Amino acid sequence: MQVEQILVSTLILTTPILLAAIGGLVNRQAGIVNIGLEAKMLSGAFVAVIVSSATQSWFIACLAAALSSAVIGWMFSLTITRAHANMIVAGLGLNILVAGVLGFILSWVYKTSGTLRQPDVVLLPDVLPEFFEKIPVIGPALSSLDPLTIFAWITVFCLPFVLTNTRIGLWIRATGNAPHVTRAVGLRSLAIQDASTAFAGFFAGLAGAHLALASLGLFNEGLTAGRGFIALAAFYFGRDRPIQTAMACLLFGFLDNTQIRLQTAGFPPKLIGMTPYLMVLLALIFTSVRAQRKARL
Amino acid sequence: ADERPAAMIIAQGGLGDGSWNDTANAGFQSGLEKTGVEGRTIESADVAAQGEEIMRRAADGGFGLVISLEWIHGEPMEMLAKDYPDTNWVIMNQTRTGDNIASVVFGEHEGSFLAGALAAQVTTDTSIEGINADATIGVIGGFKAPGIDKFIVGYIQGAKAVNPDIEVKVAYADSFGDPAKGLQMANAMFDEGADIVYQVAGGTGIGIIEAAKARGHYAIGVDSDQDGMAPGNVLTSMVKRVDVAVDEIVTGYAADNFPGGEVIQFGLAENGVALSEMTHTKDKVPAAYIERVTAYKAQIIAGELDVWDVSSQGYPDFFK
Amino acid sequence: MFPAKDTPTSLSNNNQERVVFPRAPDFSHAREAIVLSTDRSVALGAVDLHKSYGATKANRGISLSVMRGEIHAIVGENGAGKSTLMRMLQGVERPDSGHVVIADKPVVLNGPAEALALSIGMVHQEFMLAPDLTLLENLVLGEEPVTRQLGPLSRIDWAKALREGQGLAESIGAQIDWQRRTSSVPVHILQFVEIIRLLRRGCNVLILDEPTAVLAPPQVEELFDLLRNLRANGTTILFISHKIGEVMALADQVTVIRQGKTVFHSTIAETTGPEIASHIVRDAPPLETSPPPSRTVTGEPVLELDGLSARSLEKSQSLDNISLQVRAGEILGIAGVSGNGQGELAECIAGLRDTSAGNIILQGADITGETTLARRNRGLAYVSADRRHEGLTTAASIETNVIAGSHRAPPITRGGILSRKNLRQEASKRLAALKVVFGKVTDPADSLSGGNQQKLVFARESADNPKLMIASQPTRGVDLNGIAAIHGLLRDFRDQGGAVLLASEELDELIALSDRVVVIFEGRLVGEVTSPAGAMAQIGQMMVQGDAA
Amino acid sequence: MSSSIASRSIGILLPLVVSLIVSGVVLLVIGKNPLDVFSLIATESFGNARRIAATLSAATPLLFTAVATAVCFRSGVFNVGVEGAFLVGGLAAVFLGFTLPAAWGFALFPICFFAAALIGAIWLYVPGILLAKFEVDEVVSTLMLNFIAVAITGYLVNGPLLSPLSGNNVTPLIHEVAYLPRLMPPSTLHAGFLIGLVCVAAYGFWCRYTPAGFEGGLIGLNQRFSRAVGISVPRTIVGVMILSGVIAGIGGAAHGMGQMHRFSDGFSPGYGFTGMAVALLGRNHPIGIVLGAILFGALASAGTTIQLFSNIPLDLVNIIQGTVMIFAVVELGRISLRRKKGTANAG
Ligand SMILES: Nc1ncnc2c1ncn2[C@@H]1O[C@H](COP(=O)(O)OP(=O)(O)OP(=O)(O)O)[C@@H](O)[C@H]1O
Ligand SMILES: Nc1ncnc2c1ncn2[C@@H]1O[C@H](COP(=O)(O)OP(=O)(O)OP(=O)(O)O)[C@@H](O)[C@H]1O
Ligand SMILES: [Mg+2]
Ligand SMILES: [Mg+2]
Repeated sequence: MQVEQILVSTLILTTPILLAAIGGLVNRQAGIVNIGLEAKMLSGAFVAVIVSSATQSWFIACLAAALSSAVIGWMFSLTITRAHANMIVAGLGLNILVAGVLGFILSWVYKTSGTLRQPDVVLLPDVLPEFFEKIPVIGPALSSLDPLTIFAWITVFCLPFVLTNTRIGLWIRATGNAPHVTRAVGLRSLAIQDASTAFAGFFAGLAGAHLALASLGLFNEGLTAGRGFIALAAFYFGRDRPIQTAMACLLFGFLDNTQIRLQTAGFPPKLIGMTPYLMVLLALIFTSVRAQRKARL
Repeated sequence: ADERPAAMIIAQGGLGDGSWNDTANAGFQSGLEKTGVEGRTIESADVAAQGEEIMRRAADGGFGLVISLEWIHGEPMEMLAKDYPDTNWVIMNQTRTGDNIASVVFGEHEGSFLAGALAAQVTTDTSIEGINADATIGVIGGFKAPGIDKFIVGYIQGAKAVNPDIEVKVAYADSFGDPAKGLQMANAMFDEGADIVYQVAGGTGIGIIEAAKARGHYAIGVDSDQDGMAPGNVLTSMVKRVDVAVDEIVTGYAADNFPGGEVIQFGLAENGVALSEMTHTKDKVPAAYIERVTAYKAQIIAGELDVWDVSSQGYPDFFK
Repeated sequence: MFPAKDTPTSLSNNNQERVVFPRAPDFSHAREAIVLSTDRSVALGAVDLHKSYGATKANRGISLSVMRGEIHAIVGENGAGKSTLMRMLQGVERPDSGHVVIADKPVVLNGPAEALALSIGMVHQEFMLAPDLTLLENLVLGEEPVTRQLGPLSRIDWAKALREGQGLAESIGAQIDWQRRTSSVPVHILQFVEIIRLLRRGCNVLILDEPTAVLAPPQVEELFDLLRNLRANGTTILFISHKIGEVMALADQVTVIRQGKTVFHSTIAETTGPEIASHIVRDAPPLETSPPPSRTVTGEPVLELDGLSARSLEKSQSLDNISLQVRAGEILGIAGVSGNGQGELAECIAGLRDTSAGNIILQGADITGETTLARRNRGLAYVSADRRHEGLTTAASIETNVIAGSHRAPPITRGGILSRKNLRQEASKRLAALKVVFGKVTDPADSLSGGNQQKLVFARESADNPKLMIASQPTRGVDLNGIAAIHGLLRDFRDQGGAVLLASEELDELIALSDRVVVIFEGRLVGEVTSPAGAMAQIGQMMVQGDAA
Repeated sequence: MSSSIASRSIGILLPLVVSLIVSGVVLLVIGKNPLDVFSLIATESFGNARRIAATLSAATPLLFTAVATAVCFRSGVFNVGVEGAFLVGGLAAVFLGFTLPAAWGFALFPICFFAAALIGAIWLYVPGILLAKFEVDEVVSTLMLNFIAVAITGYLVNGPLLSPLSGNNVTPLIHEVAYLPRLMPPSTLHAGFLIGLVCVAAYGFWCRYTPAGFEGGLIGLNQRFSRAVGISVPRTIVGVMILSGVIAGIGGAAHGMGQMHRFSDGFSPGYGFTGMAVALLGRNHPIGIVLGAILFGALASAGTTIQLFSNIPLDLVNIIQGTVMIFAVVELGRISLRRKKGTANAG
């Protein structure tokens, strides 16, 4: 019974990280490290709540969240690719800017702060029919699957194919690897990078929509709670490869989920929260040292 | 009456935290409205370091009443009160000396004691829907901090008063604004046999209440009356009348009746903390339970029962 | 200017007229004019091209006709203008005057894409391949075969791509494992992939800029076989080389460029290696070619290499068991065709490259394991072959460039404090001593002309009374006056008892300066000439063939 | 020369102008007169001596974090870990400030500052050596270390170092003798500001008048050249990282001993990151850094106090600050190019 519940909540906690990480890894494959995922998740959550309430459709809400974040991502990309902004600082700046703009909108349009509750927010539905719940162990997890979770995992498993077997996939990898080569063969490497950042925005927007609409149905300015950075840690840990990154996300989601148990076992909550970052650091050291050993041989 | 405007400095976490800052602000606004005093709330990205400058600026800028919700502003305020004897100062959750300082102290531990006592009785009564036989209840804090542990320790003490063998699961979300995580943490506690979870986690608590609703178990609300957020699934709320406190202070200030130099207790006796009316759950819970809680309340007010206060006594042995 | 009717047609203009040269190309320096054969067509050509970079006249009247289906070699000294010509033929640069001819038609090219559209492709020395992709991915990048047209989302038809790759490789007799990751593949294979990529894109004229510079001899053989196969398939090839042996072995035609002009053209059958060589260096600047008639150098050995070896990294040549001595008061020249290891040798001695065996002894002390700094403190000076990236920091000020390396020594730094005043004084002194022409000492080094940049490097390297100077390609890209000045510097240094190890690809220079010349070939020393003055042919032979036979 | 001055001032002015336009539009949308608001911000920042003092007080931590950042950026090392070093340095100084006997008096200053500098140095030595020896991408390693610093200090201040009686996560106050003196009482502007200026000046001196600074600038421009003239690139990288850690640690100590007098949750609301923007905005130049720090200090202090006089929410300040950060780094061709290559290789 407990195992089942751990499965369910790990899956749900993983989804927003996973969605953001999918975008981030594609972006990084194209050569851009996206520190601004957090901002795009937040704006996605915001748009999702408003649109869901206005249209009574979770689907339109998710789409709107994704598209609006994609546009933000695209504009953000322009400052990097065209105006040569440093991507790290610009990303940090974007996080502050978007939080500011949303706060502003909350207080001036909705006369509230921090939390936005809208009437009749439609949540993400459970996709599979109820009888799935009867299946042992994975039943509850299956029956609580929402469309975005399914979409995220489908994407994860499609992504390796897309990256290796489609033209855009090849272009993205080539651009991240050697932009001058992409340019030399006549592709528009900057536009490809912009597209990848818009893609990252799209998925970060979905991540935000999931946070807002999976079960809460409201917007809160702390909703993302650093998940954009956890996603960053995940695709660094997964070395930009979709399946590995997804596994890292699952691991981080699981860690998040088992916090309670770890806390009862005496681990301080702060230190548990630090594990993803520590893991990335260690993984980074491990791979670099190994790469150097190899080079020395 | 004092014509000068009032200022209230918002604590870390900012407006929109769904608990402390927001409740205080509600009281502030209603006080302003009632009295016609002008007032401002001030937020800062760097409240901790800039508190003193902000408060001084308010005093310099002609504000007659300066309320700070930030705990860390206690020491600087004590200093400032001397520099600005004509300004009225208010600090929360601690006692500061000065003729023109009003200290407001809440009895969260007392109210939480009652919540714990109620929960401990309910959790084994399987006749109530959504309750299992395990003597297990839970509490989730936002951060691990003394201000939060004050609630938690009172809650545990209340639960143990009813049933010394009860298990109280304690966890911290490490965030006041992460409802998604609150939801999952509450679910995890439900999985482990708890059927009632007390939330002391601001915005994160929204998720805890959602979880109770979704799972058909119970949450206990905090700060404001949250019973209506999931009618029937919020067993009760430990209402803390920060709004009343702030409202009263503003009203008193406008009426030239500022409680300078006083420590204003907002404990059980003063109705500063209390369990909610239980509008949606009254009928589910046997009256005897509520009577027992009422009895505890009387004992506490009468001084016959001491509830441990982390913020003035430090941590007790039974809690780390 | 040309008469109107001969104005090069733009690409969109479908003008079919054959190019008629308005007047005989100016070959005043050439013995033979290029004869336009009427029965064969010109695949790629140039008519009286001029191109200047600022004051440098890189090309000043180059005419060329590469006939369809032939291998045509372009040879010439460093800086003769070969690469500039290639850039114009490929549309990367526009000529100041004159025009490019493609398939018998004069054309104006606005970029390499247009050249590619006209079936002209170029393989650069820097390969345009993404290292983390597979060879196959690189092959199709930018023009992917797809199963169904869905724009960027189209699925790439890898099977078809592989068939194409294999087919093309087979047609030219190459064996390529297309699934290998590019970074794990030897250079010559990468070169094949570059060529195949161009073929796949429909190129029937290939331009190769010093294709053998990065290759080891067996790989060169593989490349040549492949190029011959290409020719047999009707592909036209224009290639640049410094190695006359290669030209003789491979080409059908040869054109020599000197100082921006075509000075000689012939079919290979009608010429000889020595004749080509004579055209490359004829009319060489009046270098002071008076090495003290076989001076006997009696100075102490300053530098001794004892069995020095180094592994190859990336695209570098490995070094194999090199032993030599440089004495005080001697210039030892290292002759060798580019890519045979002289740069690597210089780097090993300077401490910029790891050695795998052997010892480096400077003034009796074994410095093999020492840092560059320690070596410099012992009196080593290093003039890098890569002036713009290693010899200088072009973005930094002139004074910074001329002081760097001595910045920790008094009088510039005393008691841990770096005195800007002393730095400036010292800098001015150094610059004045070598008569560097500059604006202000705070201007970036980029503002200097090439010759003055190199003088600046010498000003820095010779300032601390070094005992040994490693000079690698010291006059590359330097104008005639600059060359004369730098040669003067090296001689003065030698005459004052310094030891010089001079690596140069220019034989004239080596012969003019060196007391002795050793020849390096494929990372090994293959011979020594003690009185270089009359030994040009002998040295050249060893450079190209690795022995004096 | 004159063109470089011109381009420098454009570099500093552009982000400001853009952010003023952006926030101006926002203000117009909500029906406020931007000019009124901007002039209110200006008087709240610099209107009188007290406001100037408040601005400088808010600028103080930024001086340190910006210099700590510039030391590395100038040498081509993209260290984003100043935030973490600031935190651990601050906690170390504060810890000694309340545990050592108060009777030690003024001796506490050097001890606390030294400890903070040492801890900061060790903190950034780690990514420094990883970069120099193993080519571990410093952006990620230092970013991760920031989160780790937040977690560790957060844990300590809530557990072992928690003040026994408090309503919040705070350490006890440091001994009063260890308070840095205030410069313009009653303002909180404290001696840390002067230490910050000294750091900026020392940084300027280091750049121009020390061989190490000379070398740092060179490896920032051209590593191959530096190696060829005998400069050890790894040593220089580790050196600037340590220096950065020292400055950040001292900054944390100054903040702890001058401003907060304790360590608490929210000890740094992101000074390290704002410091990065300051360094980039000031183009790593000492004067630029001072001006940039004052600008961001003014935003932080005035952005808060304008709320007393006009109902402008704090979010406006975030909008201005975010825009300035994004546009401060526009057209930094060199670093962004380096990065692109770096990330391409990092995969
Ligand atoms: N972009 C440029 N800007 C300025 N001068 C240039 C440029 N490109 C070439 N030159 C100059 O034009 C002359 C001819 O250069 P080019 O590169 O064509 O010579 P090359 O024959 O290819 O020499 P190498 O054999 O060394 O490659 C040289 O003096 C060179 O310095
Ligand atoms: N992609 C390829 N397609 C066809 N032949 C290849 C390919 N890669 C390598 N070869 C051939 O295989 C030979 C060995 O190459 P390979 O890279 O496997 O050897 P290696 O032992 O790794 O060599 P090295 O020690 O130089 O790195 C090469 O000389 C080349 O002729
Ligand atoms: Mg129970
Ligand atoms: Mg060339």
